Amino acid sequence: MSQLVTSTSATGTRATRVLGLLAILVMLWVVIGGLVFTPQDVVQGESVRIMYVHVPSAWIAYLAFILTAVASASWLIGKKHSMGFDRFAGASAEVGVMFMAITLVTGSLWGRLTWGEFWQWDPRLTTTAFLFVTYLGYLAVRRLEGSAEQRARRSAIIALLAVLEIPLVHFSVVIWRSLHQGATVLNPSGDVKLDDLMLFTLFSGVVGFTLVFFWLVLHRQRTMLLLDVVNRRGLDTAIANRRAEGSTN
Amino acid sequence: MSRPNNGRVFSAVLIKDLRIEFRSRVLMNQVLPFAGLVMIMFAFALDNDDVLQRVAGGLVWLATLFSSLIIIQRSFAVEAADQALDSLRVAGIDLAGVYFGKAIALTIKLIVLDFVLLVTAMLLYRVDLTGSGLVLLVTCVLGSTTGLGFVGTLYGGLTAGAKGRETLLPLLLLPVVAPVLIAATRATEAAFASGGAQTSEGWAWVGLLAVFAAVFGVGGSLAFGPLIDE
Amino acid sequence: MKDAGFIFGSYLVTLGSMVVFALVTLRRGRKSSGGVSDSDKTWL
Amino acid sequence: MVSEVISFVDAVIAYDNFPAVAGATFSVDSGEIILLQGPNGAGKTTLLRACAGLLPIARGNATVLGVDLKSDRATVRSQVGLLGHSNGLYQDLTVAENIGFWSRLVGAGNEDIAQAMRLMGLSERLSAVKISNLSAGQRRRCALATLIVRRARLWLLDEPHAGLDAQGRDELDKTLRSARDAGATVVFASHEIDRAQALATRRLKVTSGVVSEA
Repeated sequence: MSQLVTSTSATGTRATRVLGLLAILVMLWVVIGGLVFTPQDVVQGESVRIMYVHVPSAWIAYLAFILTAVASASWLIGKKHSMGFDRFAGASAEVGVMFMAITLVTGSLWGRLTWGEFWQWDPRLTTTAFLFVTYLGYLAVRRLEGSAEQRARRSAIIALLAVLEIPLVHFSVVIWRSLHQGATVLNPSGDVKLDDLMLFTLFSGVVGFTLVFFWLVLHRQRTMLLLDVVNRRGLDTAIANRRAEGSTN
Repeated sequence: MSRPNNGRVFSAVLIKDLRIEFRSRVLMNQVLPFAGLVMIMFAFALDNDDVLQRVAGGLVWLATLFSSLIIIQRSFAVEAADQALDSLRVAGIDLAGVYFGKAIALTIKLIVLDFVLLVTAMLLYRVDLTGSGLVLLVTCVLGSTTGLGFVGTLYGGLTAGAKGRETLLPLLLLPVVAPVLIAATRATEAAFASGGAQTSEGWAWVGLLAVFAAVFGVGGSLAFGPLIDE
Repeated sequence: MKDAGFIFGSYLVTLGSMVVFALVTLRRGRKSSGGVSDSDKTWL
Repeated sequence: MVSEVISFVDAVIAYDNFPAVAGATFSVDSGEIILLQGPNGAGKTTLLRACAGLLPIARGNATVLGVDLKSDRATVRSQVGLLGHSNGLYQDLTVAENIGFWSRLVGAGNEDIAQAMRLMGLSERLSAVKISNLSAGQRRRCALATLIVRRARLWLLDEPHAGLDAQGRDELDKTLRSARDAGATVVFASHEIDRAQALATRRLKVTSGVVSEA
């Protein structure tokens, strides 16, 4: 076997393996703690257990989109337009969209148990749904054809426009509901009394999901870099071929 | 060669776009009938005079959004057909001027569209309009069509010539214009006094429309050039 | 446990998506890393 | 005044992973009329679009009118006129309106419009006809007229003779020569070998993405 095969994980390093191991351990605790050790809630009953995965995934999704915006702005402002920022923005948005999907699914399962309905036109839920669709659009823009720089510029601008859009959507949805529906707004975590163990589990969830997030983004970003390099190599070969063709004619 | 200035580019593009519409009459002969048809279909689907009266505002703005998608596509199909957009890019002219020219042309078309839709709603859905309601309604139409014109031109330019633009444009545009749909609907309901709404309630929503138009007017003029650039 | 389906379901969805995303990413990375020399892998 | 209008050194221009121009090293001086010669798919169109600042340079170096194409394509664009395979005209507008649109964009006057139309042999009668009702050759002339009102310093023409009748070709050649006399530089691709060679002051051969002196 040649040297190329020696590294078992192409995008992995010792650091990511440690990170991954830590993530698995923490997640194990979150699952066991969330499903077994923690007590049920006085008001919500067993359904409070969904909180331990729902709340962290929402939190991480928002973190992901903030990081996408920061990386996009860095790409635009930076004189060198470093493609690393672009790859990070893309990787973070992809992972963020996944966490947002998890948030929506677990949230509606929890809602079915608590409210008796999968969906409520609550401002927070509605904004979250819009955020999800907006970043699906962002990912679609990343897939548009064009040069690498063009793709980076377009998607960076779309990411920053999303930052303009989200507060406007949220604000309008908030007053849309408050003017007409009065106080039917349900606060998803408002009436929960968390004891120490429950708080600790929720906190571990946030930590564990953050570890998972960074592990995924690191690997995704490196995969993108590998693909860029492969493409660049492909271009080099193509240039050499075409030059040879052009000189012999 | 003199460096072209903004105002000249703006007026040239605005006049050009309106003239093309005047010649081809796509809005007149295709979009307006489509929008009117949608209003009639709503009546079939809901089949209840009281409900129609109550939701008339929402239906008008829903029909506006869907029709605006067609108008926006058309506005950039004209540029892409003979690759005039390439000529505009090469010309090195100020693209913010192009942006405002196309946006205002789009706004004017949307105003015509909304005028027809609102009149249709008043006739078909039997809504009433008071004097103060009319003032509110006109302001609301101006605010929301300006906002839609800005956002539509921005995302229309991005998707012009792209693969799958027919589906990409709605995916990008509809979430962004949700505030316009909400605010314009509420303001129109206030103007129509649907469900006992007060005219005064509508003005707060018009404020939101103005903020939206201002934000995307500024953001769009900065973003449009880099977005359509190759 | 009451409502076990919903609760286990939400854990399954969460962990499942993470694992699938991780596996797909690792596989894509491994597939394209064959033609890339270690000097281009800035993280090594 | 830059005497070297175009300078390419080992420049590569690629679409995704296809190097349409794989290696271009050449320079063009002010006042030249350059003919790009080569078979279809050799990279002539790509080269012209890159010179107009429409395409990024993937490898190597390229300057046009003294401006680096890698860092500042926007400045290049304001000083060149590109006529591609498409004419860039609005089908629903008349000849006069299309030319008028461009003259308004760049701040040219009515005399400029009249002169451009006269130079391209577009009669008064034609000026009020919609582009969609014109023949291919007439559209071509109209497109060239829009370039004339823009008073570009560098003219990049892709198959300008295509679709023109004999008279139109003569007029085009005359226009290009007078543009050159007025200080413009012309780079064009053409399959009208005899006519093009008579017009050109120098030729460049483009073969499979490689540009060399003919």
